[in-house]
Amino acid sequence: MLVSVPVFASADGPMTGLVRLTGVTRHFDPSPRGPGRILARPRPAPLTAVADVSLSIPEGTVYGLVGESGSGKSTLGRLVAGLLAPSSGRIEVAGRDPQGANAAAIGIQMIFQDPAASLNPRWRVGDIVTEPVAARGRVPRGLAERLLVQVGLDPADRGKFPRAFSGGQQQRIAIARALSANPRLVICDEPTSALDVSVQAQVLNLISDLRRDLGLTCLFISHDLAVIRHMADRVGVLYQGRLVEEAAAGTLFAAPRHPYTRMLLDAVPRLDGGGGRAGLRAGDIPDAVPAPTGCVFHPRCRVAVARCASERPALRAAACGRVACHLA
Amino acid sequence: MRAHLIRRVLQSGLVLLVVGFVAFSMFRFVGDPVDNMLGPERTQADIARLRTDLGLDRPIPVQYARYLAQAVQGNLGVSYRLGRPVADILAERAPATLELAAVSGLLALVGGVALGVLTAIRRGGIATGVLMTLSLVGVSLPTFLIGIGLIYVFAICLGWLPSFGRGDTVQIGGWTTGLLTASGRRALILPALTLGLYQMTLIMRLVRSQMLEVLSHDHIRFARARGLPEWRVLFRHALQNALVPVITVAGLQLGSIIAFAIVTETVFQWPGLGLMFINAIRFVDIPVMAAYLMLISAMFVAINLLVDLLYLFIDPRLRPAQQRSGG
Amino acid sequence: MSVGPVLSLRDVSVSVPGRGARGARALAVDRVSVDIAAGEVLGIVGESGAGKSLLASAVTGLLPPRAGLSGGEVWIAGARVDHLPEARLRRLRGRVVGTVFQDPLGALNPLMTIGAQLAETIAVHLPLSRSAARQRAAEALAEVGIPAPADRLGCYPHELSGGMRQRVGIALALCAAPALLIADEPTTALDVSVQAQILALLKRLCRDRGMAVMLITHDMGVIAETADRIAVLYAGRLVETGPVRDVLDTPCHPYTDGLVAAVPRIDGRPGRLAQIPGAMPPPGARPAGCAFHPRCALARDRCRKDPAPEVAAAGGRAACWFPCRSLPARTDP
Amino acid sequence: PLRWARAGDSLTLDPHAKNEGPTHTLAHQIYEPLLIRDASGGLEPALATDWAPSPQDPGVWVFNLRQGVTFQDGAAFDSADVVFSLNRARSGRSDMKELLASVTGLRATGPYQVEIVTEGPNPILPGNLTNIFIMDEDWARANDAVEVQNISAGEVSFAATHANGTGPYSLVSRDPDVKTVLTQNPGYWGRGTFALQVTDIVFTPIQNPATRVAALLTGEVDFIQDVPVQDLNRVAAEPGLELRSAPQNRVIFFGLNMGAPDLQSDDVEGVNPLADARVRQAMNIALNRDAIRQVVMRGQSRPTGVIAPPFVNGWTAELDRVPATDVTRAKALMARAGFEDGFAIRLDCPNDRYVNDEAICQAAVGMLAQIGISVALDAKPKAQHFPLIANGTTDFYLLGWGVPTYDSEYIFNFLIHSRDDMRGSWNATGYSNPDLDAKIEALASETDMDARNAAIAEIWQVVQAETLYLPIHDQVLNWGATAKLGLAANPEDLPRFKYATLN
Amino acid sequence: MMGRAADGAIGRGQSLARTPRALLSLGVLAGLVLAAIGAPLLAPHDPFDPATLDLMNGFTAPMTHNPYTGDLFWLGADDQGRDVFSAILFGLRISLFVGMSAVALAAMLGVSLGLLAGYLGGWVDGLTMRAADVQLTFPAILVAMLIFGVAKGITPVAYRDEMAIWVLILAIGLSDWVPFARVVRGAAMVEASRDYVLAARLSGRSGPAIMLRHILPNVLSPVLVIATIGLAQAIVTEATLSFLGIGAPPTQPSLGTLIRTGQSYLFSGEWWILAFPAATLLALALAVNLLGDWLRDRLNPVLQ
Ligand SMILES: Nc1ncnc2c1ncn2[C@@H]1O[C@H](COP(=O)(O)OP(=O)(O)OP(=O)(O)O)[C@@H](O)[C@H]1O
Ligand SMILES: Nc1ncnc2c1ncn2[C@@H]1O[C@H](COP(=O)(O)OP(=O)(O)OP(=O)(O)O)[C@@H](O)[C@H]1O
Ligand SMILES: [Mg+2]
Ligand SMILES: [Mg+2]
Repeated sequence: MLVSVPVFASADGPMTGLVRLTGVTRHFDPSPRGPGRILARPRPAPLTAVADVSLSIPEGTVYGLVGESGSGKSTLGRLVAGLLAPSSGRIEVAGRDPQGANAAAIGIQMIFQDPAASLNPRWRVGDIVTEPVAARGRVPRGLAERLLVQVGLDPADRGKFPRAFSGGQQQRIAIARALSANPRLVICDEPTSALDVSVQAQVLNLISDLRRDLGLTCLFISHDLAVIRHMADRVGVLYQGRLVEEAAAGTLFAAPRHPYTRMLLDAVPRLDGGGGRAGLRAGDIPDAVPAPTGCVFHPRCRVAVARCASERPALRAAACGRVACHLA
Repeated sequence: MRAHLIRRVLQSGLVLLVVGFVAFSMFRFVGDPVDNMLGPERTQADIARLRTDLGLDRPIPVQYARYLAQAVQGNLGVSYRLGRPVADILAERAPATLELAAVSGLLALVGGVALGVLTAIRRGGIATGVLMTLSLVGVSLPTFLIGIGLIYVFAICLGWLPSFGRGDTVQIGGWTTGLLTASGRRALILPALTLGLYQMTLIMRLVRSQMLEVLSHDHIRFARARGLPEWRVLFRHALQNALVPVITVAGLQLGSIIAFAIVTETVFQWPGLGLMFINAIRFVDIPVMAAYLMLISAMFVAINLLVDLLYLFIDPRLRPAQQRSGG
Repeated sequence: MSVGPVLSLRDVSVSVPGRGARGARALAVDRVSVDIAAGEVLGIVGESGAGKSLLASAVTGLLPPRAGLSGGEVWIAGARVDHLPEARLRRLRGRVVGTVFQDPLGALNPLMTIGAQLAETIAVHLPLSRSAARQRAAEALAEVGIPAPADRLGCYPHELSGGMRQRVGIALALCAAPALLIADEPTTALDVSVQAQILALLKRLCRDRGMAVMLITHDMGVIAETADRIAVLYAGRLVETGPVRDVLDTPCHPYTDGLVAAVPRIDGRPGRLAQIPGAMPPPGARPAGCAFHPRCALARDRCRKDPAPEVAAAGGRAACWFPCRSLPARTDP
Repeated sequence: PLRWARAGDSLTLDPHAKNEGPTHTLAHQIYEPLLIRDASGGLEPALATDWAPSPQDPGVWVFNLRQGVTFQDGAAFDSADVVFSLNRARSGRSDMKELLASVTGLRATGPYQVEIVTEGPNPILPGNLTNIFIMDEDWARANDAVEVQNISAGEVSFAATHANGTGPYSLVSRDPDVKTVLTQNPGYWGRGTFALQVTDIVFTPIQNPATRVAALLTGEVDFIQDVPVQDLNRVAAEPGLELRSAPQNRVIFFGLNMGAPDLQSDDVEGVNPLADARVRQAMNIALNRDAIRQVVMRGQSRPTGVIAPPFVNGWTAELDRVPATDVTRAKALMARAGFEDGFAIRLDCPNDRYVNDEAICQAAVGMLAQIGISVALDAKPKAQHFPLIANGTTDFYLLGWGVPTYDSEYIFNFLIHSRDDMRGSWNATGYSNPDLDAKIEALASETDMDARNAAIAEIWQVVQAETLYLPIHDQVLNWGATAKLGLAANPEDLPRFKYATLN
Repeated sequence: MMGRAADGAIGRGQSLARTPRALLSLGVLAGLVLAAIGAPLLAPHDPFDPATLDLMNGFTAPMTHNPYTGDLFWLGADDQGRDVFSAILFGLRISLFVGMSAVALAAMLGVSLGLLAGYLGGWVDGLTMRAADVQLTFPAILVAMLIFGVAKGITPVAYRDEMAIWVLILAIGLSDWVPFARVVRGAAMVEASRDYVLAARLSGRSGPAIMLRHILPNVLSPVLVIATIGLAQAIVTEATLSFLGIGAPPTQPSLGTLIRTGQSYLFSGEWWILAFPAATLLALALAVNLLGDWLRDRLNPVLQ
């Protein structure tokens, strides 16, 4: 397969990213655990969660990643954070491989979807928010309080357990923890999808403010296009582990090039009632099996032609971004 | 699939080998069989001769290898105490233990499931409280005490049931069964009760907690919301799901029923494997001990394998997908 | 079927165990009254914990173990059902009121094929033979847009994709042709593209069958796309209700207003999002007066003391002392 | 049928393959020896009607055999069978061969007369024959049972699973460790002589004492051979049940390792406290044998001062006198020996061999504690206990000794003689007295009974003076039976059901 | 499921004070433990000092005077003339000590292995679980019997008596680690997949630190339940081993040894030798089990 020469048409110029991914692929062994193993076919084909993704995130920008459930967003986030090793390809954050102890040294932090699960229920809030510092040495006095204030919580809360907080507050605690590491890169994996709209607005505003004030680089993952639209400078669309389109946020939402992106945008329900049309081929069921050949999206694509079933489109440069479609 | 089954069996075989070796080497510490095999009028020369005859002068791994080589040919050695091939003794004794284990296992399973369901759906009732407490009494008393107590009450005081043995047995092929005669069935009651009671309470408690858990699941709510009758919700939907984890535990329990038979058989003079094992320990009858442990391990491994397969049968989620849906 | 509303809730309250002292109970749903007419979709929105699910369960009396209906009346098709014995209620469930749950995998029995689950439900409600029930099951699947339905009957739930499972859930709820469908967050677990299909399906069924639908969600967009009328729940109270367009375009209650403003827009309105400070209080910890007052920029002393009155608002009603005032500024205080 | 239970089962039906009590007990119902012992230990004719040393040669015993006896399969019994059986019992694999070690030849001198040639005169030979059973030569040859079953090699021979004796009962079925059924032999020669009222016998081994007693109490068995002493009263009190008691030919005693330079299990370095005779004496008089009899044995024992039961030739009332318990004197003896503060030692004890063996040891622990000896008790199954004695790796141990030959020589050979290849194999005391050894060895060929008895008495004097062992008691044997069963207990613990009456 | 983080938890279940059964069992347990601790002060006799025993007191019935010695025993005297009440107090001490130490050993072993297996996965997990399989093939009493035999064989003869208790602890402890390991492994696997563990890794925490400081505290509640139930079981196992003749030495009897001795007097009328120790064992095991039950219910959110 031919990977077209990536052209990064961002304002920061080509190939200068804090985060750089080149041909990153990650497989998982999908054979069932437990007794099911006995009956499993000898060697099931490995599941490819992320396939041949190349991208670059310039310092100080927010890169939004959208895609449906199971498209590999979280896996990609974990790869960048060094929590998973790529099966092939290269990942560099600040010029280093983020694997192992490096992640902490570089200053990579993550904010997770389920705030309750991302806080150790048996630790006090003060200890939680200062953990990245404590892991390296002594915690300066008053650090916990300062961090809590920074995310809009009461410094007196440092002695409480996470259970005592609402979801939005818990997410603020998680953000405070990320801040205590003086991070260069924050990976937000659906930070608000477990929250209510009113609380989501609070958290999104907080993240925007901190990003602006601290100059953070952000990989922002969400399946909610509106949130991505609100947060990201540049957006990548993931479909079955592959990057099918990438462009600056304004461009992507105004003029989506890939049929999948268009379908997603059409399907989003809108307050004015103008959305909610699932642009699918009639009678078709989503969650298609991976296409064995050709374009991964062709079984669901309204505009697919014969070529789409046989030839995999390369990700090629298009106006203000890249797109992987024969027809775009 | 075949390859995996084979691998699984090989793994089990490895487990057996390790078990066998551990057992075999441990027995050397229990005592020296030669001392018990010769009468008081023996000499040092007799001892040395017997030792060589039995191969006891070789290193343990060599002895074990020899033992294994013969074991695969169905020759498990010869009992030092009874002077008969161990394989024959096992074949003779196994029916008694297996019948006892099967009946108590069945008792434990049926009783445990029934009481577990009852206490789960009658949560908070008086009968439930009494049953739950009684079940704790069951696990708080050592088996031998329960056995002796049962003998005292039902055999001596009331005179209803026999206090020992298997009663009359009938030979069917190579299998002696006590299930076909009235006295055999009567003789089975107390030992089976003694042996099954503990497992029954365990299963009952497990079923209860599983039932309670499953009853709180969404699909039960949905079943009710569809207007299914309550009995159907309880027994078809809830119980079926509650029983899935019970299978593992029941499998493990069946293994330990066979092991606990040692105590029960001692108390009731039940002529099975456990009694044989205890006698073998007293006499340092290494071939019998080794064979018994291997047999127990083999049964256990087989039960485990069976449980795994049963899981596949019961829980479709564990089966490899035949046809993954899609469009 | 009578001409009146299919479902009518009158001052329905649901109590749950409070957090504090023993025996104290708190109202998680507090005197809520709504009607749904045949062929109408009523959308119920509100934050997590607002009492949406409890309200829905109260309709068929399937409240969770420690929650209980503590007041009000439930009328279905002109008959009062809230005090019926369990056996009578059971005949209602599935037959008159169908229910769809949020988590399509968790709501199906993992050990039974979907065909068996459909068949048993049909057999309970309709006098059909085994084969006829099976036949009917396949039809039910076809109706919700599952291709090759007869082949799917032998599938186990885990073998289906999320969207398919939710279709099966809907088929199960509809197989006895109920007059009312209660859909508790039927699409929250699904992707947008699938969500759009399911919502379209619900709308179609509602239209074709003249069925009344109670659609519960926390997503304003879903309501905007699907519902005819909207009811906004806050802390167990109905704060605003009315035709969906009216309410969304000109919200009267400050809470509705805040909710609408806090939603990020896909058509791009860069800058900060409007946000409602604080969080919704749990039952039992609800403040006196209007429950929303601690988060409300318009709150006055009166709001802190006295419960908000219900007033007529754009096409519907709102419970507020100061309805339809525009808020000073939609940013943080 | 008469349902009979005891703790252990017979190990084989081959009458010469195992020299062991329960094995012989079953064999005695089916097979017969030339002569048997009566209730007082005297010899009684069985298949031999009379016997005497040959007038011509003191090294030859002449046995006249009973006529008109048939085996259970109908074959006639004659001298050829006796010669065959005794030769079989002497053969290499036989477990009985030591008893016939002095025999050098056998001849049939008539159809009903046999001569046994011994290596020099052997006055006690008849006493060794009471458990040597007679088989039918033709039956054995026809069934490939000429050779004794090689039990340790795991051989199962025809004779091990089938039986054909001249005895009162013949084998119906046998399931080892489970059940053995016997029925009366219609052609038995003793018809008319013996009661023979028990027509069928079902024998079941029941190990657990509580279960065994329960079986008797519930009437599931009619006769049990070993009633736990604590249940004697219960059995006696039960209507329809009776106890049958007899003094047993078995003495229980402690052994002391006096020979080792230092003991492993004590707490004094470099010295063996047991080497000091005063310590041994102190221990001897610290034991309260009466209390043991009364509490531990519930009266079912006969305290003794010598390690020989009264049945044994050489036993005297003088030797038997029980040393009086005297803690004060014992303490004084300890002090004189330099152990006024006592010492610590381990006591090895079996827990499944003798009546209340472990309890006896426990009682001794308490009594020795009174004179400052702190005893750590290590009780274990006999299979682990006896090797300690056989290997001499115990310092202080409990042992019981039965004397099948009813003669002191047997005791001396095993328990007193220095440990060597031939003798002293159960002497774990480390005692070695070459003079005494010579005297013991001489007993074997002493034909003059008086001189022999004198020598025995002399040896006993030395043994008693040394306090080699601490004798406790002779066991009393208790059988429990339905009152209907008329059968007296005998010191051999050997019920012979042909004597039994039923009413 | 996508349940948005619901505010606050639902009721935390009944507290101890609200469940009389749990309260009662706690009281019984506390009483028994105190009695065991205070045994040297409470017991009228020292049953472990053979010098104070008078064999003639053997089989004295409860609350009667022995005809020979005139001594009176509240709960009677056993076959050795030992005061049953004192023997129970001291036996309780040994039973509790053996049970608690065995459970502590099993828990330590099982928790460490389970933690390693659950967190590290891979071959560590495979090996541990195979070991657990092998262990399960030998049911507890068999393991205990084997270990007991081996330990007796390899400990120097002179130390056997002191060793007996430790061997017992070792035997029961080693045969009981599997449930701990399994539960901890499962819980650790769940916890290890939680995001807070990822966050800790990103904070630069090392593996051992994550296991000990993050995962361990979160898997301890089921361990507590297993430990309580395991304690009851260990006490009963000890009694069973004693019945089979391989328990605590008769000169330093545990409850199990007392019951073993006593059961031979069931038919002979000296019921007190069996009945009182058995009742004590029952009370102890029942109290512990009831407490374990309550703990399980309380720690299980489903049953709330
Ligand atoms: N540890 C793992 N082992 C096996 N498969 C995995 C693992 N993690 C992820 N996968 C699989 O990889 C694919 C991508 O998963 P991933 O979690 O990255 O998706 P996602 O886009 O984040 O989805 P969601 O929106 O549901 O969070 C899925 O099919 C998932 O099942
Ligand atoms: N069985 C119960 N016992 C105690 N409190 C309960 C129970 N069920 C619900 N509650 C409480 O009642 C309130 C309303 O719950 P409900 O489930 O109706 O909310 P919801 O609006 O459906 O929220 P979500 O959007 O999260 O589903 C919540 O605060 C919840 O904690
Ligand atoms: Mg994800
Ligand atoms: Mg809800």
